Amino acid sequence: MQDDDFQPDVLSVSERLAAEALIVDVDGYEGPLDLLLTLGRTQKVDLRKVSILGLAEQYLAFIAKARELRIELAADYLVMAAWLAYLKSRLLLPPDPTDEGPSGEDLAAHLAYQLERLQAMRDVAARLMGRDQKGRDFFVRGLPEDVTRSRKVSYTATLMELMQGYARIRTKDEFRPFVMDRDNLMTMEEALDRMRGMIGFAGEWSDLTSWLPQGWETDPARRRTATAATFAASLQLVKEGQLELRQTETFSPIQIRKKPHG
Amino acid sequence: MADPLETEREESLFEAPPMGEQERMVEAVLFASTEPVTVTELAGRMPHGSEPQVALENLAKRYEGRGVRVVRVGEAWAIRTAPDLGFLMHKEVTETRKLSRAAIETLAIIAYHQPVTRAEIEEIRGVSVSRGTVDLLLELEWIRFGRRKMTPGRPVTFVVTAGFLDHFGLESARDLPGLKELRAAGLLDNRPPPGAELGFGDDDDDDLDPDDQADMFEDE
Amino acid sequence: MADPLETEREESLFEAPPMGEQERMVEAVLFASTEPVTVTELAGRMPHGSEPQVALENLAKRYEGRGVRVVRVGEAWAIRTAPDLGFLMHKEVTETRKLSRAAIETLAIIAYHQPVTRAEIEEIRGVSVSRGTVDLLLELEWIRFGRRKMTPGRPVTFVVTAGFLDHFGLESARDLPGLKELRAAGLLDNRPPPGAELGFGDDDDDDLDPDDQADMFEDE
Repeated sequence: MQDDDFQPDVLSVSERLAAEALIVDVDGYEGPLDLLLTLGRTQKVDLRKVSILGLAEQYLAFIAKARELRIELAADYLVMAAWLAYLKSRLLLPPDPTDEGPSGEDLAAHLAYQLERLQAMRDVAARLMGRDQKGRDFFVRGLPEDVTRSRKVSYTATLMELMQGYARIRTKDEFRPFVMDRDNLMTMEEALDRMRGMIGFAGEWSDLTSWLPQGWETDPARRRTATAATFAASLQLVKEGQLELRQTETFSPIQIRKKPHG
Repeated sequence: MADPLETEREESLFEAPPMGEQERMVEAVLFASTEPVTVTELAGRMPHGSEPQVALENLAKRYEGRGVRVVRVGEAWAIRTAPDLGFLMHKEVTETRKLSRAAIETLAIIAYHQPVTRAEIEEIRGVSVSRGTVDLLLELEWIRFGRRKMTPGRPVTFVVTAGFLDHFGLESARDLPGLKELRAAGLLDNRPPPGAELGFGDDDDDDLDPDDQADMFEDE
Repeated sequence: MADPLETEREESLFEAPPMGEQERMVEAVLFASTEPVTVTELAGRMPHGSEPQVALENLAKRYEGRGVRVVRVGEAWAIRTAPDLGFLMHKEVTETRKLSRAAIETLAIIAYHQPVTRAEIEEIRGVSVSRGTVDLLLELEWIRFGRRKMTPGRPVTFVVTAGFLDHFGLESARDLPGLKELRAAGLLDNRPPPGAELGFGDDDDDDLDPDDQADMFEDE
C-alpha cells in the first residue's frame, strides 16, 4: 500500500471515530464486494456514476487503517486491495499501446457493473421478502377435507435419498473403480509377495529383469508394469534390510542380491 | 366497491366495517381455521362492533348451490364440500412406503450408470442384488429393460424411465449431481473417502454414450 | 349455452357436465386441498370431457374481491385468503425461521438468474456460498437442482420451485418483482470480467457461457 493512501495526521477525532466504527464492523461485511458497495454508497451518487478511482482509494485507505489497528483481515480483502491498487495504477497511467490486456476503463466498468448488480439483487431481495407471504399474510385451507381413501401401496423416495444412497456406495472403503481391466496390471503388493518367496535364492548379484514373472517379459505393456512393480518391491526390501541393490552407471542394468548376514 | 368502504373504516376505529367486509372476514377465517369457529370467537377476532352472526348468514346464503357450503357444526361454523360432490373427494390413496436402502442404492446405480447390467450393479454395490428389488423397481416403472450389452452372454441392461425423471423432478438423468457437488451441497459428510480426489461421479458421466442417453426415453 | 348441454348430458353418460357444474367441482376440490392442485389432476378427478382450465378461470373471476382468492401457482391452482385480511389470522400464523441475509440474497439470485450455478452466485455476491445456506433453501423446498450447465465441468444449477412461487404468491417466475427492469438494465446478463485472469473472484467464471444465461425466461 502506498503511503499517500493514508494520512493519519489529518484525521479529525470524529473522522477517526467514524473510521474505527467502520473497522470494528469489518466482520459485518460479507466480503470485499459488500464493503465496496457500502463505501460506494457514501459517495451519495447513482452507482452508475460512482468514481471507481475514488472508491479504490477509499478501500485502500480502509485496508491501511485496519492494518494500523492490527485488525485481522481475511485474505479476500487483501486480494481485493492488491487488485484495486493495480486498477488504480492502470487508471492513472497513460495507456500503453503495446499492452494486450484490458484497459483500466474496462476493468473499472466491470467493477461498477458488479456493484450495481449486487445492489440490484439486494433491492429485489428486499422486494421479494416484502411480498405477502404464505403463513404470514395469506393462508391455506385450515381444514382440508379428507378424501375417502381406497388404499394402494406406493413406494416413495426422494432425490436426496437417491443421491445420498449413491454417495454412500461410492464412498465405501471397499470401493473399486467400476469396470477396470486388471489382467495386465501388476501391483507392488503382488511383486512383493512374489519376491519375498524368492529372496533366499538371490545370493549372487543378478539382473532385476531376470526377476520378472514368466509370461510378463514379452508383451510391452505387461513388461512395463511388471518391471515397475518389481523395482518398487525391491526398493521396499532394501529398505527392510533384506536386499542390496546396485547400478554401475546411468541406464545400466539394475542388479540385486540378498543382503549378506553381517 | 372497496374504496369508499376503506375510507369509512379509516374514519372511525370504533365503527364496524360494512357488512360486505365483515362477510369477507368471516369467509377468510372459516377457510383458514383448523377447526369450526364459534360466533363468539369470530366476534373476538373481528373489529369491534361487527356482527358475525349476520355476516355468517349472508355468507351461507352466498354459498348456496356452490361447490362448498357454510355449515353449522354444533355451536360452530365451518366450510364443507357440497354433499353431491363427495365423489370428487374419493381418491385412490396411496399408502406411501419408503423404498428400502437396497432398492434406493440399486436405483441410484442405474440412474448414474445406465445402461447397466445386473452384474455391474452387483460389482458397484459389492453385494448381490435380489430379484425382488429389481422387480419392485420395474413394477414402479422407475426402471425398464434397456438394450442388450454386446458382450458375451449379451446380458440385458437396465435404464431409468421418464416416470423416474418425473418422480424425482429431473429433466434428464444427466442432471444428477456428482459427488463433488453433493458434498458442496452438504449432502455428504466431509470425511474425504478413499479415491475421492479422482472426482468420480462426473467422470462416470463421460462413460455414457450421449446417443445412448438421448434415445433412452424417446420410446416411452 | 348451458341448457342444450344439460339435456345432452342425459342422453350420454360420456358428455361433460355443464360449465356451472364443472365450476362447482373445481371449487370443491380446491377448497378441500391445502396444496395447489394441477390442471391435470383436476381433469383426472372430474368427469370425462371436463375443461378444468375454463372452469378455473371462471371460478377465479367469481372470487375476485372476496375473502379468499383463487390463485395460480405455476401449473397448479389453489385457494388462499386475501392478503389484506392477514390481520385476522394471528392464530394461524406459522413461525417461520428467520432467514439470514446471505440466504435471502442467495434465494433472490437463484430466482432472478436461474438456472444458476454456485460459482455464478458467488461471483454476484463476491463471497463464497456456505453449505448451510444452500442446504436450508433446499430443505425449505424453495430451490432444487436444475439442468447441468453445458460448460466445462458441467456444473449443476439451481432453480426455484413451485413451493417458492406458492410461498411468495407468484404465478410464475416471470412475475418476480422488477424482473423486466433488471433485464432491461442488463443486470441479469452474464458479463465475464475483462481479461478474466485479472478479475478477482472465482476462476470458474471463465467457464461461463453468456448464452446459457436466463434461458428460463427467454420465451417471454
